[in-house]
Amino acid sequence: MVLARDIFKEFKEHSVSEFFRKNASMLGYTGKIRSLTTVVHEGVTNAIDAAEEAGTLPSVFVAIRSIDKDSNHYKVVIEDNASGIPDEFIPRVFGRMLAGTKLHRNVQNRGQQGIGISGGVMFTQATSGKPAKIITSTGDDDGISYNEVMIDVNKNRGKIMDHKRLEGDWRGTRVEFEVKEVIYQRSRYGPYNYLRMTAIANPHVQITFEEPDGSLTVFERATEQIPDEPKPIPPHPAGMRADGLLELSKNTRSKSVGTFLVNDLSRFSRNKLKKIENMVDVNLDKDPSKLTWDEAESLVSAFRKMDFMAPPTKGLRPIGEENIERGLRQILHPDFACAVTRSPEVYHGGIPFIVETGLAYGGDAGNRRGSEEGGLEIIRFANRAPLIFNQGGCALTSAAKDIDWRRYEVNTERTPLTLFINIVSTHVPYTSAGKQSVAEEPEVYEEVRQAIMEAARKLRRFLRKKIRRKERRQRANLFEKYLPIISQKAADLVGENPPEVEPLIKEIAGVESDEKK
Amino acid sequence: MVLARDIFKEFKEHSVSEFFRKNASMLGYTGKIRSLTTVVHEGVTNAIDAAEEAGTLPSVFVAIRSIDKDSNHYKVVIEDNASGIPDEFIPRVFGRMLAGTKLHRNVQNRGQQGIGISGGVMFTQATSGKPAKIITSTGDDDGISYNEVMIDVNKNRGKIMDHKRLEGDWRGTRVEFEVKEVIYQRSRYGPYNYLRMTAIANPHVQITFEEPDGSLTVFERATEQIPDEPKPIPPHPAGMRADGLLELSKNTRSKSVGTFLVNDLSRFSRNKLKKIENMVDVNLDKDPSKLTWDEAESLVSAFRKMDFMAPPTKGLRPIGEENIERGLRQILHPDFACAVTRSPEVYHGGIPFIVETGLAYGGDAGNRRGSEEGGLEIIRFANRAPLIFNQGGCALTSAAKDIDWRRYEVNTERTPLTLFINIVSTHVPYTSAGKQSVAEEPEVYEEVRQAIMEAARKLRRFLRKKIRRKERRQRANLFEKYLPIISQKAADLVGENPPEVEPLIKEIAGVESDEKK
Amino acid sequence: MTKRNEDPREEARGHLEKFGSEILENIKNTDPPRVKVPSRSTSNIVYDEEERYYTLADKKSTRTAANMRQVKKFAQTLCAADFCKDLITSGKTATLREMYYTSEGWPTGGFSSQDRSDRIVEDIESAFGVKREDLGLLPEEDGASIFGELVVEESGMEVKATEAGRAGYTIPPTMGDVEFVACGAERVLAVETMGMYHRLVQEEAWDDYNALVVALKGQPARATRRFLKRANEELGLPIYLFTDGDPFGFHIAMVVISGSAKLAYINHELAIPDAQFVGVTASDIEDYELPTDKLRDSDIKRLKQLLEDPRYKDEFWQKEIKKMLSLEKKAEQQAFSKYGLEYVVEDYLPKKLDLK
Amino acid sequence: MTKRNEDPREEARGHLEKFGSEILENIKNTDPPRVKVPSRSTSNIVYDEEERYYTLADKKSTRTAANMRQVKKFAQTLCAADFCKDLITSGKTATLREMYYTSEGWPTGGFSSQDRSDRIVEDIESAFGVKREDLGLLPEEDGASIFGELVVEESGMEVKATEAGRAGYTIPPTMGDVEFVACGAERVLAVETMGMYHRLVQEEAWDDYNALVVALKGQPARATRRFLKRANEELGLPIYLFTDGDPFGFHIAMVVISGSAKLAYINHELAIPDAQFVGVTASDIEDYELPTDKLRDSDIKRLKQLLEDPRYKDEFWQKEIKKMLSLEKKAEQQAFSKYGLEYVVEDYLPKKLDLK
Repeated sequence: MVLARDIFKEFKEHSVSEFFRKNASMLGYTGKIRSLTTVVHEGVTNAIDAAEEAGTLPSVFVAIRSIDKDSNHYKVVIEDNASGIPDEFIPRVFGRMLAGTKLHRNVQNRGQQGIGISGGVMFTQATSGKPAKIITSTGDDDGISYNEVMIDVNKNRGKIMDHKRLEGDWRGTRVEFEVKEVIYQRSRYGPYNYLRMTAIANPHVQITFEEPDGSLTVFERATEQIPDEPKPIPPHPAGMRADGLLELSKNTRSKSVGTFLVNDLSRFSRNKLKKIENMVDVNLDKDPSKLTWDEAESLVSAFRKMDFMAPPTKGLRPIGEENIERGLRQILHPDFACAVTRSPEVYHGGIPFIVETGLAYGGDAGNRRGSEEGGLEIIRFANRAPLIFNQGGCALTSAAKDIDWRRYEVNTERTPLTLFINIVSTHVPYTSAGKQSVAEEPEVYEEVRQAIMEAARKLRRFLRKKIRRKERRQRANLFEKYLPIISQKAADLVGENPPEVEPLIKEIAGVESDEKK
Repeated sequence: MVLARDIFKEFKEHSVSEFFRKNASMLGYTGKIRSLTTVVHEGVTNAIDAAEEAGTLPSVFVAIRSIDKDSNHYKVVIEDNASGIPDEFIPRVFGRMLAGTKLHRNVQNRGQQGIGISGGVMFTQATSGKPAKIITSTGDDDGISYNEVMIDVNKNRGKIMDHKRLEGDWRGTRVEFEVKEVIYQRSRYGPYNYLRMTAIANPHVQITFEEPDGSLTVFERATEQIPDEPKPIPPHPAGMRADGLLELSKNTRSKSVGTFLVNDLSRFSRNKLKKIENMVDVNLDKDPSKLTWDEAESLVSAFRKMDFMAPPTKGLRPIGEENIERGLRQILHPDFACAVTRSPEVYHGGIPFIVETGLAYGGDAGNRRGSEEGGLEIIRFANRAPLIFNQGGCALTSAAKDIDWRRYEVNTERTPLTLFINIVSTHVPYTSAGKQSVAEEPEVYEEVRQAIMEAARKLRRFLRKKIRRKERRQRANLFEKYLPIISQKAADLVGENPPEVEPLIKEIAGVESDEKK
Repeated sequence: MTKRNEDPREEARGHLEKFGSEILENIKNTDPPRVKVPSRSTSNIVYDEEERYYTLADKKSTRTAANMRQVKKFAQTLCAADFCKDLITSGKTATLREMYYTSEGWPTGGFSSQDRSDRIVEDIESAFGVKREDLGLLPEEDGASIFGELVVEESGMEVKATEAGRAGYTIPPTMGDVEFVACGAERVLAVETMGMYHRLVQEEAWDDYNALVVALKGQPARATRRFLKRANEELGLPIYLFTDGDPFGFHIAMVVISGSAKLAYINHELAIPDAQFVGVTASDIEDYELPTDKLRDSDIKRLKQLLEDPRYKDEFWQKEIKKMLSLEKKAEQQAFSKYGLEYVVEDYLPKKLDLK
Repeated sequence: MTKRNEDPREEARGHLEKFGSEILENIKNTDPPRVKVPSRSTSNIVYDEEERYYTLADKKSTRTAANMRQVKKFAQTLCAADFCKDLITSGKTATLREMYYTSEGWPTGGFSSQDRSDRIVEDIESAFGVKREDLGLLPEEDGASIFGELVVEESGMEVKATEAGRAGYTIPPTMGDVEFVACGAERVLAVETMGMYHRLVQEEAWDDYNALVVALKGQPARATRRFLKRANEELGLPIYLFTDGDPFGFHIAMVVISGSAKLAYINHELAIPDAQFVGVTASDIEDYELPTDKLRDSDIKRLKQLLEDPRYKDEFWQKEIKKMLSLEKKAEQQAFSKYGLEYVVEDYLPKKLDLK
């Protein structure tokens, strides 16, 4: 028999970096094509978020350069025109997981979990053994900071392997990852399609892309308007859970439970406060930090019996119908484009979200892969960032597939149609840390369905109008062709000469009797 | 324009507990049925591992008690007979993620990532607001330790909310989780099936299960033999990557690269050392901690050109053919059972694994759900722990489905057959932290296929023998019945009386002519 | 021997000419040409409890040449009418398939599929209450074979049904032109399969039973149904139907008796409400311990539909269908061969026909 | 008019009795009863270049009552042989289906499906070189309809094919018992569809062409093939085959000409290597601009198989099949109606038959 003290000699604690190093696939580093796209994704996401936070129109340069083709060895460069990063934060931004400016705030960002860019650094050192190069300048007089960064996995800390100051007058950040065990391909899953999709969903961003063969593609911006900066949103009472409320109450600056509810929750008016007073046996004057679990539970169950306004949109940053249309037109040159931005809704835990959809018909839209002629292409986004992998298990996909497209004059096998779906939220319910697929929360699924149907109805109006125009042209021809035959054959039946039919043609082609069976 | 210093004022670091609290679904807490099964799973896994580490035959008691049926409020109790836990480790074991006795060792355990049981505590406090109760004793004279534990999510630390010493002479640990937002069901996805599967794969474990309606089920052990304790295994050179080798070289006690390779890698003999000397431009006498990335890369690429013995099994703990058969017989009472334990193999990164399969035919085996009569049931395990969810995306399932079962006399819709698959490894390649589905590593997929086919061939022998036995019995009857008819009808054709046919029957039933077409 | 009234083909030609002159009238008045066609949609098909067959109710739809979606079809209808008039005038016939191909040469252009040209024919049939056979349009297939004491005249030629060979006299698609000359039989026994037909001919059952033996060859052709109808009306013979004991066999018999929904517009020319079913029943399966097949899922589904069908509402059918469902078995008419080839002729049928 | 040799049914009875006495001999000598049956498996079916039809090669398999898997079948074979002997003796016939049901009363018990009882019949046919018709076993279906100057005698009754009604004389399943009495025609024109048959009868083409017009009704029945074979051999008439221009039509013609692989054991009684194909060809589709349908995938697959088939090896077929594949179109024989109903009779066929 082995005793506890012997067993627990082995007890050890571990860092989150160590965890993700062993479970790199959870971050999207799985497969040679996908790993490369993941590196690009993390860099570009950070770049756009940073530029927006800095209030500049994002211009992003991405290059993938082949170092040694046989050994699948590439250099990935991503450069932004954002605020730059102060030296002291470099090891933490690039070398520490679960660290960032975002996780603690209830704000919508593309990045969300403070893992992404450090994951890129980790993948770099794990495959090529090289540090990531970080060249950054905040635009002040100190010039440009050149750094080589690695992660000390055991400690979850960044290590600066080299640091120099360079001359120059520039603001922004450039990262260079030297990676191995990846493959560059221009497939649906490769960086090219990733950037094309990013350009559609971010019409204010300019992306310049250099491929390994040296060819340069510029995805021009379609608008000069920077999206409004997202604001933190207090949680919404609907669907809130007791533990969430308690967690909030511990950190509030409010002095009483009553003011806490009004100040720290969305859409909780003084009016509601009066109502809830009679519904629960909780002293609303007490110090919120003294709130007990049972009190929190009774407050939450009272919330469920009340009606609240939809959560405020100020923290959410939808692309907007106009800009989605612009993005679709700029990149796909369709015959028709439309977009829908729905009102905000809440899913489980009081988390607000907005669903946006767009449809592009004709032009370069539709499923263009292989020899197929057309068909429905679904492009998915979360907070404007493309979702490329795990299409199968995603609520956005399943909502799109469950639509009866025939009702909207669409043949999913043939119609050249691209369906754009973007979910906007302070906390997108991903199914895994790979962030490629949205969980099937019932409220989310339903909103996506509604948003698709709304856009599809607009498309249907266009398609029907198109059909009607064609019909009017055919109409006159029809009567001119067939009425003389009718006249001739009726005369043949009787054995007479056919009468003059012109007056009848005039009569009918003017006022079509629309008698139905 | 916003300046960097303003942006980075917001920079913060976060705990891993906070991360998983926001992403509970990544740990399997998703859906009311699955969440309950996940709690039971984490508790039972810990219990069995603990008993085995302590060298005692595991006896696990599991109870699910309804506290308030309407509000889906249950208490889950899991009690083991293991070594108990010293007081000072309680907050760390139950209140801290990525901590445990396992993660750092290259050892096969059911649990693996040091997250599971703390996840149970977090789920408890998030749904009911209650601490988890931990009653434990190491069996020494101090009596029994009673603790109420919660997690301080922001710090990833356990907090002892209450602590008492109780009288008593007992060794073991009992945990009590009071959870809400779950449902108890006796479905394929519920705790009952989970425990039944656990009993099959762990014939040395006795499980006593009390359901909410008070009924008690005992899954008796089928063997008194505790599996050998797993040993740490050095990594295997095949498929090793440069970063893994470097990581090892930093922590070795060996003085030279040469001795490091021999001591710290599996199956790396002196002989191999001589071979590699001529293959690489690396000074094998240098201090291993001075090894450069390029040197590590050239060593690794040399490994790939060499042949190594399969990795040692001593660290892996397969159930073994005999015990799998016992488990299947004990729980399913089949007409036939067989099992296969394959030799160890290596997948990407030098990680050794073993695949085991078993087949049970007849009795309670087969897919018994609904009105169907039989058909193939697939039960999946990883290191003996049942995999219940995400059946679809799992390499074990797809390997089983890709078999052409008809070749083995099996009709997957009708034959009453249960297929048991267990993958044993120091590091099972799960597709997500939910640990319910094995990734499609090519080497793993192929081994599973081979293992299933090997077991299926045994089954086929049985089924064919069964058919042959039946045939022999029918043989004699046949000739006795039909030869007189032949005689009679031949006589009718000619118009004679039929001749005596007995001599011919004797002749033929003795020496069957097996003439073929 | 009742004589038939005036030549149906001349009558049909009259209808077509009237149609033509109405349309000429419309055109001269600058009115959109139109024609009323009884609706053949399910909702307009009703079971007439009094007549005991399916018939069309009163709903009619108006087809007009002023409707964009109908003008081409309207022109095609006139072309088809003129084509039929030419057939009648020249005394010729054509198959529906031939008309479909001929339409390639029409000024409207051809039809995209034969379905469509067939539907135009149905429109003309139901609008003017004429049969396609009288328009000169014939199905491809011949009708049934007949053996027994019957003499007919067709195209000026007399044919004796006992002297046309062992395979019997074959009902031509042009049944409308056939005249009954003489009949020595007292009843008609129509059987589902050719096998049973040859058995009855071979055993000379036609003579023993004093019957015309008719082979329906599965679901009977329109010409066969017209023959049975006319034998019943003009010759006054009772009709007996001997089919397999399965839902398909029941259906074959019932279509002869009460008509099909699909041909509701013409059932008054086809249905024989007094025809009698003497086919294999579920009770027979039990009483004779017949070799059976298991009911398939589709059989079970079909039988359950029959239970709800107004044509099967009487006690006999309800009892037999329910019994078959509970037996879960069906049997063919040839199953009586279990007791020898002659059994069906010498024992079973005489009992069913009350000859014993 | 050539007279046929001795009664084939008596000959068949002789074979069966010999079979019985051989087995009795075996039993008396305590030898396992056995019988040799030519193998009908694909590997034993060969195309006889000289005879120009499919025939069986020399491989035979021995069925023995000493083999556990064969003894029941062996007993059933004897029951079937005895059943056939009784049919011949009593001058009766039965269908294969009737035999299947009759077997329920045999001491061996019945067959699990009719396939199996049919296969026993094929065994007896090929083992002793007799046709099933001569064993008293008949297919259910009647043969083709015939119109033209032909007089036959069956069961002591004379039948004129021009006086059996417009639908013509129907070839009975018992073709073996039919004797040709007189024939005024110079050729046989066999057509695939009933529609074309009626067209030719209506336009009196049988008279113009001096031909017997025969409706094959799709893939012809065995009785029809026997009729054509005997018309060719006994009456010395050339046979012309007019089918649709599609792989199925080609196949119908070729089975008449060279026999099918499935019936290789009996093709010497059925195949007519000199019969001539005058059906719709790919060249006709082009030359006459016929209305067509697109080839389906299954058509294309079938045509490619025909290209490899030894029966289609000559230049004519290779050219036409390849042309059809490149056109990707097929056409029916009725497609000539595009030019009016009479066109096929007045223009197309006379050219093909060299009558013009």
